[in-house]
Amino acid sequence: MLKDFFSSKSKYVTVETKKRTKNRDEETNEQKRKKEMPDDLWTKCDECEEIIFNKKLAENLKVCPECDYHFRLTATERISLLVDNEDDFEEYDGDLEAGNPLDFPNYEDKIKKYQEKTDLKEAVLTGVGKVNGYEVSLVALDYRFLMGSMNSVVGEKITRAIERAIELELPLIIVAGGGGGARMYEGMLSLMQMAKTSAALKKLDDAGQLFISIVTDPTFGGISASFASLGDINIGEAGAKVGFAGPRVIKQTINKELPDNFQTSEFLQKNGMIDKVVERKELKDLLGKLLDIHNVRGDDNGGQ
Amino acid sequence: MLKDFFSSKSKYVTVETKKRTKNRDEETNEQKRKKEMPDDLWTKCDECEEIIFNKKLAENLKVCPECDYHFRLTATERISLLVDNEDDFEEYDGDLEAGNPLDFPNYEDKIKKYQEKTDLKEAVLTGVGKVNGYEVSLVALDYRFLMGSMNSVVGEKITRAIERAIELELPLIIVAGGGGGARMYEGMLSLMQMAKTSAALKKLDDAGQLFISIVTDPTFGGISASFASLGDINIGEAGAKVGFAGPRVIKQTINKELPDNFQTSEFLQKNGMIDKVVERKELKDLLGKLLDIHNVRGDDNGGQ
Amino acid sequence: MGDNKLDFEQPLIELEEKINELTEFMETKDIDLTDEVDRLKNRADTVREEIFANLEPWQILEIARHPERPTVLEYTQMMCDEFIELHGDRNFSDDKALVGGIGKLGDEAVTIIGHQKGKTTKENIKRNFGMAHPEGYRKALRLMKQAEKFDRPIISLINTPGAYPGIGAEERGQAEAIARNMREMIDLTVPIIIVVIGEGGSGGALGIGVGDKILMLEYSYYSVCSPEACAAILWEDSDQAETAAEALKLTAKDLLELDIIDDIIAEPPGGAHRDYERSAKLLKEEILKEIKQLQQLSQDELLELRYNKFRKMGQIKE
Amino acid sequence: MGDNKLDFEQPLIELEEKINELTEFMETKDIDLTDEVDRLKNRADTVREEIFANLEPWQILEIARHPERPTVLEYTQMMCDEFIELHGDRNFSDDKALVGGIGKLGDEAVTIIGHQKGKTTKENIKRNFGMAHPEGYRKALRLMKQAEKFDRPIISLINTPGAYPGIGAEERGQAEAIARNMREMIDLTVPIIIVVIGEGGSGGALGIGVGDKILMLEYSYYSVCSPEACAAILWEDSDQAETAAEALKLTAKDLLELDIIDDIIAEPPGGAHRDYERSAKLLKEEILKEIKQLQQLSQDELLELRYNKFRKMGQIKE
Ligand SMILES: [Zn+2]
Ligand SMILES: [Zn+2]
Repeated sequence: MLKDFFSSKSKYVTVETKKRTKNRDEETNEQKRKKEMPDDLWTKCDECEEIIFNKKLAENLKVCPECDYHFRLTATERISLLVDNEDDFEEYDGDLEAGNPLDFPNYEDKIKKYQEKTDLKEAVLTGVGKVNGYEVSLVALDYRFLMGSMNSVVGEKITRAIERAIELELPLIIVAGGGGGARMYEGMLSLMQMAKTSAALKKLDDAGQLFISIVTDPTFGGISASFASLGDINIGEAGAKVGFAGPRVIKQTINKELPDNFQTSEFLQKNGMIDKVVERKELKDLLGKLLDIHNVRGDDNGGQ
Repeated sequence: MLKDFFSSKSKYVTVETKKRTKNRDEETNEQKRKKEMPDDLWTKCDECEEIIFNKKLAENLKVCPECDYHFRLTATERISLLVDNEDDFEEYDGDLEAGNPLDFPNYEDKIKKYQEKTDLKEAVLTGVGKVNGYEVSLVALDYRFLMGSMNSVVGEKITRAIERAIELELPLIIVAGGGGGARMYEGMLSLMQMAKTSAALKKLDDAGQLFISIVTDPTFGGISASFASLGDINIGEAGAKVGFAGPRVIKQTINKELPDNFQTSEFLQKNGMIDKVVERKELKDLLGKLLDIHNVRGDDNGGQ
Repeated sequence: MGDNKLDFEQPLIELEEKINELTEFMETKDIDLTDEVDRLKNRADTVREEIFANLEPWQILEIARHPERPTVLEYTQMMCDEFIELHGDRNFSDDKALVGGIGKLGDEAVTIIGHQKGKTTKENIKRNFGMAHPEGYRKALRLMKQAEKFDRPIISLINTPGAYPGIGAEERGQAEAIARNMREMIDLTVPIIIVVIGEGGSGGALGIGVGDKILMLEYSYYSVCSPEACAAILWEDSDQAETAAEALKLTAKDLLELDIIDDIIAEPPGGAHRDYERSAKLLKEEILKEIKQLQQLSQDELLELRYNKFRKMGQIKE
Repeated sequence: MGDNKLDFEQPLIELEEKINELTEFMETKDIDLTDEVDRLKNRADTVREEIFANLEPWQILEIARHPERPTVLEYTQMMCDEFIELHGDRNFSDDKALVGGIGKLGDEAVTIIGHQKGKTTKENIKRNFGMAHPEGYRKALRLMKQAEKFDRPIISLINTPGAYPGIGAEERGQAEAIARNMREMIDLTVPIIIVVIGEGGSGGALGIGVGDKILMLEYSYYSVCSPEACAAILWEDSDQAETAAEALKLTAKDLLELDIIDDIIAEPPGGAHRDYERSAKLLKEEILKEIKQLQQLSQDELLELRYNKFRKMGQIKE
């Protein structure tokens, strides 16, 4: 059933052959380092290097059938994965676009380039949809758009999604997939989005409403140090890289090798920051159960 | 000026030649191990073994002039040290006495023995007095009375002192000097005093009132794991042994030597549990400043 | 049952072995011994009743500590349709000796916390024999505050020899963590049901032990200190633990008389470890009954009753 | 001043040296050079004014990072009659890179928190160069909640290159600690004054940076990331930091224009490190002024204004 979300006809799914790079620190050089595959039919696993047919990869929710490596999902793929029916998903604020408030050199060009590349106006997709029969305010970041970094638009859209949850009395689910931190091209305006989103979450909290934060690969910097850490329940996708400082910065600072498993979902659960690590294929089912226990605005049958 | 509190005429002071034993675990055998001194004129320091004239020791607030070792104070000595004028100190509930609710073998005899030895009915002294011009609800435990352990009476007297602080809108100061934990002779009735006192402190907290907890040597077990840890401000007397489990139990459990400085006031400050470690001679002055900053019911001059 | 037999059960165990022998003999040899077996079974029931009706405190303590006694996570799985364990204190770590999560108990969404022991040595090492560190108490508090936010009753299942006495535990403030929990639990605006399901070891138990109702399973104990420690301190002889167990008044029956607990939950014949499903059923029924009653109260009433419950504890010479 | 001279101050420093030389010469040789010295002093004032009126962002950043810039604990001692540092997060540790305490600022009881740097290498190692761990942010939150309880205004003095990037910091939840502080600070019912007194390094600054008024000392900076990191990421060349400093709009003047901050607090001529007492006096006056204004507001107004302040931050294409 979940497999269908990744059928090629899906409105919100475009299974790409482009592979993510393993190390988020080198992400900005992604383009250069991409090994071209012979054609669009298969993908080489970043982890085990197995060649996987794209159809099979899509059926497996973009999880490597050999080594369980979770490929990154785009925001549209993530929404498709989670909602019961894509056609019912109502996107909001899809047209909001970044200005260039600091007149930062080349920023407009970059925005244009990523808009073309991703078919998104910005690094986040927000809206309202049903998850296992429960209507929720949904947010998904997109790692492809300037590493899913948070600028004024991303902060504003997330804040509005939080306000929407409050207004419509819906639970909030944010998938912090792709977290490049606060986007430097908008300077302090980006940094302050951390405060803005966290402040809005306080209002949601005061209203007694549920916020489930899902961290996926990669979630770092200003993303992890704001909304992504503030779930009533924090869920981590298996193997996702999550942390505050980037591993390269840490390595340089302490001048030591980093421990195995450092800054993964599993590491965060061990250290008390994440409630539960889940495989992608179990994610929607878990959300259904959590929504059920919190019994929020569900259909009568409460299920899928 | 502070020296006067320890003058021999003091109502609340009896400078004893009896020395504390170094290791709280062996405290119950205190009597046996006491090295008799030739007469009542001097005391041998437990720490540096220097012979100190009692008069000098009293003048120095029972702190060794050689090595700064802080001798334990009785509840009456502690009250004398802290209040502006002993004659103004109004004791409450001084007649409350333990029953023997479990019919625990020999418990009544023990109580009688310690009552005679200490001239107290129980292991705690409570009342209202002025500290640097500020009226406060004051509590001091006495290590001599069954190690200052908490039974029904101790829990009740402390709870009433908390309630008195609420009723009279006074700040609360508890000196957990001598903490033998929950007294086993009253079984679960003793243990539940931890919950009772902590619950009362919640009411004080809700009322927005100040609670300063002072931990002195020794504070362990059910004393440290209830009111003594719950100060708005936690102060530790220099060098005091403070912890949850007794060092002997820990040593047996982990089968390793304990680190230097383990379970001292200084150790607790380093580990974030205590706001400030002070020398005995600075304690009253610090309390005055804290009360002043919290500006609670002081005399106009606000000083001593 | 392996090597986990209790001494005082010996006559019962011998009878049960005899019954098993006869039944097997009957089946393999095709001889009808039904009458004899039935008589033996009746005898076993009588013996069991006699033994368990007159247990010494020390014997109850042995059942409470029985290595096959159901654990918290076993109870949650048996009692709840869905139970999702939630991890971590958002601070330092995820303590495996004190677990918690959310689930549905019947129609009721609840938060359950409790001390988790292991069954095997390996599990027990992982679970630190049910002895929590400060991060365990802080995780429990986090989950209880979460329960308060979502108006879920809290069920706290106590089963610990005590809070862990170790260097890290002292460094991270074992005393502070336990004290804070008690202070906060007195004021949580949702019903809190405490059940001692095995060992109720001192402050380590009380750190998740403040609530509206305090219940104990029939063969559990709750004590200010372990009888072994008590004997060692009083008589410098831990072999006198049985005497200490008697003196400390640590059984459910004693504590009901002393007004420390509110009720005793029956266990299946022979103890909870003899019949997991039935134990879970009895526990669940009792908890649901208490929740329903507490839900009749207004929030103010609930908190006032809870406060007064603890306020009046203690006995002083009149 | 030792080796801590800034390049762009060179002309000024040479003049000052010349003045010192002449003064000394005049005194030892008993020759009257008063006119010459006065002229040189006037010249120095003019040069100083010229230099400091036209500082590049990078030069401001150099002053902000000046090793002799007054630290938080120096400011608290100078500004408060009594200041008592309070330690610890009641949890794990006492972070020496993020300090706090209570004192009286004029007649006003206040809680002050802030990043503490050292002056010497030894001090800086102890203070971890003002880079806090999660326990620092948690201590700050504890002290702020305490301030709320006692209705004390909170003053938060920011001076950090950033939150510490290390293994322990990640293990103990640096991200969580910073995020939680922001969420809690938005709702504290007492006035909160934020002042960037030196370096305002990214999330590490913002972790104690949510309040009613955000002020910056004249020669401080506040930035989404260090110019060095920005240059390294954008141009793979950290030598371009000066260019990045320009692009990032990190000076007080820029941030006032961008509506990120509310006001700029003047520093003594040449920067805060040139005159500690005067710096403290200017800071204290400004803080007291803001507190007085904020105390005019009702609690609801205060919280609503604070929320809206952050709610409207950001600029989007119209
Ligand atoms: Zn693979
Ligand atoms: Zn000495």
